[in-house]
Amino acid sequence: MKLDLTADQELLLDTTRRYLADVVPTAVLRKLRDDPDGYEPGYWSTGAELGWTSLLVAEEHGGGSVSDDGLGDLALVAHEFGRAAAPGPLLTTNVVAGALSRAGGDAVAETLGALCAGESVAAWCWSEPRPKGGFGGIEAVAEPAGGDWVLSGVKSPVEHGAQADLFLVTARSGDGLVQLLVPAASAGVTVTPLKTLDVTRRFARVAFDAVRLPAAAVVGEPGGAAAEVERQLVEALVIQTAEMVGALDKAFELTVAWANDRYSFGRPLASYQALKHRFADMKMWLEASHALADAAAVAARDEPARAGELASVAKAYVGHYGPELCQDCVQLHGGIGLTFEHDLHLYLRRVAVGAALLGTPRDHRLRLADLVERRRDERKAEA
Amino acid sequence: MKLDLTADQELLLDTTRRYLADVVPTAVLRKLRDDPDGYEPGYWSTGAELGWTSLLVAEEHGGGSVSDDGLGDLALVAHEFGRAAAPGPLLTTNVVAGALSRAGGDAVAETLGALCAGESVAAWCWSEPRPKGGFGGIEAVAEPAGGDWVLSGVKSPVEHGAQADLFLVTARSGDGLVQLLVPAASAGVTVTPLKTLDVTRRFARVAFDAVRLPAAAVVGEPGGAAAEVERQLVEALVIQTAEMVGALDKAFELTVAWANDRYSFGRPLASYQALKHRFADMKMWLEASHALADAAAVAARDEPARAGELASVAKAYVGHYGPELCQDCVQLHGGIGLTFEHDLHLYLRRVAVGAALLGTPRDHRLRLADLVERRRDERKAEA
Amino acid sequence: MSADVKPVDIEPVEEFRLRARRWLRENMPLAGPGYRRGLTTLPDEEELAEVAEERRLQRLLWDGGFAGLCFPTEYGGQGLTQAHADAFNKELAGYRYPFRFQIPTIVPCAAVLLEFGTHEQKLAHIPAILRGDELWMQFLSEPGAGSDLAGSRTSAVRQGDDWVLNGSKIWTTGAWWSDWGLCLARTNWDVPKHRGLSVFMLPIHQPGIEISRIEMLNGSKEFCQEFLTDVVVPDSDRIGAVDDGWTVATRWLFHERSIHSSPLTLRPAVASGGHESYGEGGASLLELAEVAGRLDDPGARELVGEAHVLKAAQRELDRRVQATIAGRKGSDQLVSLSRLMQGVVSTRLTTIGYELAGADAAAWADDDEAVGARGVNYLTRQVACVGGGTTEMARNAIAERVLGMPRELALDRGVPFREVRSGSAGGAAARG
Amino acid sequence: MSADVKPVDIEPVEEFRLRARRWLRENMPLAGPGYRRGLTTLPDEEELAEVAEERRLQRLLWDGGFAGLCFPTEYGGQGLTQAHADAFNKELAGYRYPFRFQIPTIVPCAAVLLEFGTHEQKLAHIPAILRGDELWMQFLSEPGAGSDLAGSRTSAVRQGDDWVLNGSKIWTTGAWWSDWGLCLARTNWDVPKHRGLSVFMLPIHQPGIEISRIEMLNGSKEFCQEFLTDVVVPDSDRIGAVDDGWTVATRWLFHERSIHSSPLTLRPAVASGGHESYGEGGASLLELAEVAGRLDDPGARELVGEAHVLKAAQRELDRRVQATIAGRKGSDQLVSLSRLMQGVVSTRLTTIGYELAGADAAAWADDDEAVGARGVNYLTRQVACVGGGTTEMARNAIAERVLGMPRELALDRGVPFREVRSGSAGGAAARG
Repeated sequence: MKLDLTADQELLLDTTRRYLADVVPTAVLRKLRDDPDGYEPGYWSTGAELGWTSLLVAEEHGGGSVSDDGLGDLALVAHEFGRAAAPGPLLTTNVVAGALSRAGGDAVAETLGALCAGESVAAWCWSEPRPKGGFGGIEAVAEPAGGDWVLSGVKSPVEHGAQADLFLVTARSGDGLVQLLVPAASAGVTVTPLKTLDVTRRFARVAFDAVRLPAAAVVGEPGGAAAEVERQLVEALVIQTAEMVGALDKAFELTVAWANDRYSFGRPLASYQALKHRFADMKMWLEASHALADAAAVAARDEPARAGELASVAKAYVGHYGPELCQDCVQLHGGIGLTFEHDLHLYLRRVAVGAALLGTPRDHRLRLADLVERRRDERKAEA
Repeated sequence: MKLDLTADQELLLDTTRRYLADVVPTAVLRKLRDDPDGYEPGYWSTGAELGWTSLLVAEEHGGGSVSDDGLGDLALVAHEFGRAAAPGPLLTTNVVAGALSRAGGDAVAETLGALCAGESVAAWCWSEPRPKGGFGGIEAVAEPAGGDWVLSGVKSPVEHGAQADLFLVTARSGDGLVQLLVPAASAGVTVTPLKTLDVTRRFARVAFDAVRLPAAAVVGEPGGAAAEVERQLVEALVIQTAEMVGALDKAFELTVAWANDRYSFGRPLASYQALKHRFADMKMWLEASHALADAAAVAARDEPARAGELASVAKAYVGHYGPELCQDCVQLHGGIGLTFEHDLHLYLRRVAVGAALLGTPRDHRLRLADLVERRRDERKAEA
Repeated sequence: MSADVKPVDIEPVEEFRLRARRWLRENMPLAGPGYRRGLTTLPDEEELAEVAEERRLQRLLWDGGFAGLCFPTEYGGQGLTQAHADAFNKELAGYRYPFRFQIPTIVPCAAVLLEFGTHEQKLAHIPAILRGDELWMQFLSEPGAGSDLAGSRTSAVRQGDDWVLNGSKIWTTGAWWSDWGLCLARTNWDVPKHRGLSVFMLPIHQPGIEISRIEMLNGSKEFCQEFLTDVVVPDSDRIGAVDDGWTVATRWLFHERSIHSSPLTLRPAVASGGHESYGEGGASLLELAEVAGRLDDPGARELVGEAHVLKAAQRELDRRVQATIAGRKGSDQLVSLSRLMQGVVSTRLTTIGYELAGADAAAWADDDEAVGARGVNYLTRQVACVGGGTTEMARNAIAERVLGMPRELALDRGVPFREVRSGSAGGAAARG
Repeated sequence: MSADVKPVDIEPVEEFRLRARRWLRENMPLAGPGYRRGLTTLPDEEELAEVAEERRLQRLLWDGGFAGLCFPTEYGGQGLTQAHADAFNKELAGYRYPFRFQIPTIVPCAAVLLEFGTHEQKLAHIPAILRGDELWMQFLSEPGAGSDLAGSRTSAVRQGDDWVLNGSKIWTTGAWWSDWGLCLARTNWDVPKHRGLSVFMLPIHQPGIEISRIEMLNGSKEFCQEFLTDVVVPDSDRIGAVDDGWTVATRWLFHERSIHSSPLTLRPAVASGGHESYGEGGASLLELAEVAGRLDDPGARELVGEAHVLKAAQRELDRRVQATIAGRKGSDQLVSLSRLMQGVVSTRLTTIGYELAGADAAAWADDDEAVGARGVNYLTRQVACVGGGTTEMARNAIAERVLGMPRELALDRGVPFREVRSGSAGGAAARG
């Protein structure tokens, strides 16, 4: 998490932290495992009052950040979500809200109002099931038909797809990409809840079978959405890595405390050098993860040209070392760290799911290799 | 190294060990670094008297093993070569000698006599330079021309190519493989010594530019050499991994002794748990390496159908964990382990070179994946 | 143990093999494609049905003269050799067998009984085990003691001809469907910890023992914790000498670590040349890569190859360790190498599975459980490095007992146990 | 240090930047494509020529008013801020600069002098350093002491106004072409080790000092070992109080660990947003993959991507550590995280290079030195985890000083140093 916060950011962080501690302590999370939504009615709208849903939305649309850096503010909230393993459609709704606000126009005002108020949930439909799409591959197709558009394709996993009232769907249109806002109740939409490793976060598979939509459903320029979609991916990765880092931070904190408290052969675990050295490695991974998650958020604000690079770097690093860190926390706890009653797995789950979705570390390493090659070719072309 | 040796094997091992300790102690190895051959005249022929060159050769050709398991005996010698970081064309000459002995015929008798006596050195020309060939790729071509054959292609790295009197060259002929025995002095042969990481072992690049050879130069059936070449590769890998394991064994032994002797903060290094745990991992890698190198040698004798698999398994494992083990030995020695005066790098070099030649661990992992898939497909076909 | 004894009039291995082959074909049910061994998360009634079925299978072996191949005949075994056991394991491939009896009933519990029990104790229990009547569990780990097994705080106090036990044990697999427990307890608090322990055997289902099932994060409830309150054990059910329990426990742990190579247990062999517990490294991962559409991806193929290498390395290391110990060319402590390797290899294979499955192992459809299971396995990855003694303890043992490096400072060494500091952490143990 | 002082009449950074840009263009030679910094294995005469050239470059900076940007003006520096240094480093990209002066002359030696030297000592040496007249080296490590720097056995005995030094130092880089040494020595053997040390400065080239060059396994002979025999040092060349040398050494080590972030040293910035010491992770490895014909191989591309990730992680971690320390939100000890990361990342990148180069890095033709160098680099991979304090010491520091875990048992703690056991191993130190 960032080192220097404004007073307003401290306040946002503090109210979020206290609310989550009150409403979704880990004992409650364990009970929510069988809840189809993963959270109780009212949880999300109260969170919205704290600002969870409006940080990427322009003031003219009823949003607003507490600093000049909405994504940075949201990363702080996501970090607390990670530390609390908190439920709710944080990533998915915010990415859609930000996209709609940037697209602007009268049509989005009402929708954004409901999203910002936490009365409505939107789901970001970007990922497609393997093997067809692979990472970043878009096979869903939308084509103009008369004055309407017809959308077909499958999106999965869609975060909180079964709780969403609307979907922002990325599809192929001719040579380019198009994004459409699809009401969940549209004819031809089939939502199938998925099982997941996370205790409270929910995912679904959403199939669009020749869904007919009015032209007003198109968000942005049809066929020209690639840059906007890339921006959404960056935002999603910033939120995702911030949350993972929060979960890592908490898992590590629990484990340091355990090692100091727990005695074996008359000595605290923390006095064993082999364990101390592993804690040193974990601390290094953790601090580098903090640093990279923050750098990605800062780049998204200050250096759009490097934002995609840093988001992929952060995801590749946190996605690899994060799960290893969590697993080592489990190992250092021993048997109790593998029980459902212990809190540790809540963070392990959040980190493991984060590592696998929106591109594995390997996917992002390959993306970065492409980038390195492109830069090299550009330098060669210049010379 | 194998656990149960016959008395004859013990003797072979003991004479080899003592000879190497007498003639090429590490102080001598350091002096040999600038020697173009890597060893003094007479070293190799005396070694041949101990049996180094005749273990894969049939008795009728003047060879003979001390047990019924020539490759197993040779693996013992290779293990001692590794422990001593000894010079000489052990792998390359033996693989050729074994191949010639299997091919048989009157023509090979004289050649084998000279090889077994250590008067002549033969080089196994299988590997080709990347990127063209890749692992196992053969681009060299031999074609019949009149009653002769014409050979063109490049082989690299060729172990002791600049010291060899003859080359056994694997080339493509139509759809199959052919092997030819090429005198080093043939017109069209160009030998370029290479630099190498090893202190005393030598490598060269050997180019064949339309080299014209009599039909008698063909070893085995033209176009039908694939199985024989695979067998040679297995033998080469068995020798290579046995030698690497010997070098690892010695590096580990030196490092355990160092950790027991060396004091830091008033305690021996070996009393620090973080180091002890790394020694435990190293011991595990070392024992698994021993086990796999032995299993590969045993499979080559007893289960030809699994020999290629186990040779690749051994190479992939030892080639990955071996260099890591050596590097950790360097780390545990600290600065002195990085000096030329210390012995440790002699073993690191031998292991690092072994890991890179005749297929990297990655090459062998891919070979094994092919094998797993082939077996799966065969099972499916059966069902 | 009878594995070392080779009387001249013993049945030749090849004759035995043919007899076993015939008998298995005529008597033993086939495993079939859907057959799963090992701890799964079955509903309780199914679990109990499987336990009953395995008792029946063990009884089948007993009736057929194949129970306890390497157990002495005087206790109901067959008095055969390791070679016979190997032959039987090869023939057993493809059949069902009483999996739950092998661990921990036969090894380590029966093995400990065989080594330290009196003639009467063995007569009372070994045949009962081989007949399928008794399933045993280990009352060894304790909450609060973690890897420090000798730090047991379960107390046994002498009262006349009996002992009265109080305390708690944890991580006993399936105590709720088992019959007897082998229990380590403290009989003397005024001596250093290793010198005040004794071993007892006791029926699990009795009023003084309360069994609580622990839910693991994958939903399994096989592990139990037991609370012992004034449990009375007759002195005749003590195993080994009073206060000398650590001598028994040391061998107990050795047997536990030797599970994969003991001649006492059944382990059907598989085609690839190893025991089935090794499996074929890359095969299931290859299927997974295919499902994930990555069969042509060299990155995925390299992972498949790596898995194959690691499985083979584990198998060959185990063989070497066993041969070294059997040939008396190295100490028993070498089994710690096998234990460490098992943990390292298993966690890596689980990780490879999660990597190959990608997003589908994090969120999956009902009809895709096989891929989803890769995710759940990943969450419980460390079981392989915790259960049966942590890999940390194995590393200590390798450094200290195999390589002879100086031992870790133990602040409880030489100190009366009641003065040893135990820290504030409660909860369960660092040993699963 | 002047970096913390920001007088109101200081030159604005942007004006300074433009002035620096102009000056560099007019005065400083360009680096050019073949220019290599860092320790290479040059023939001695070339090495000496480079040293002379760098003395000239340092003198150029001095004459131009750009030497010692953040050093106080009273000692010949420019009295500017970190922001000025950052600006200068950006402008410096692409130019040659006096690389050999940065480490260890300016940091840590001049930094230590600045912090602990008397006014006279500073006047005598800081301007001389900034003028390019004095190159300094660290007489710190000793054969036989390894990571235990406070276990120094080089003795300094008081004789009137002088001290007489005897002993041996090792791993001094380029002592053979340097001028002065900063030397840690034992002045009291009857107190625990940290309490009997003192720091001195001494000219390297004098009769009592014999310099022996150590050949490393890559052929480099830059490292030296010095044998000190009755070397006389006036008491006025003592730095810090008698027997309080560990206070000086602690900061000395801190400065050494802060090399990559100190405002005192020059580090040309590069385009990718970091200092050049970070480089662009994957770029050179991409070239290597192309040479190896593996540019289309996803396995090779993944390694290129991994390298890029690790370089960026190192850069961002360093930034975070520096910001935390600068903002006084964490202890100085956090620099151990940077030290560990540097070792871990560097060794991994070297390994990736060796993997990508394949067989060609094990045996290569004369015209393929660039690929062959990957092999030689691989052999010396651990330099990154040994030199300047081992990664093991960094891990100890992180666990104990950052996380506050219990300290390792040191058997020499509280014991008069002459009674401490030192083992039988001779040879060089575990700290390169």
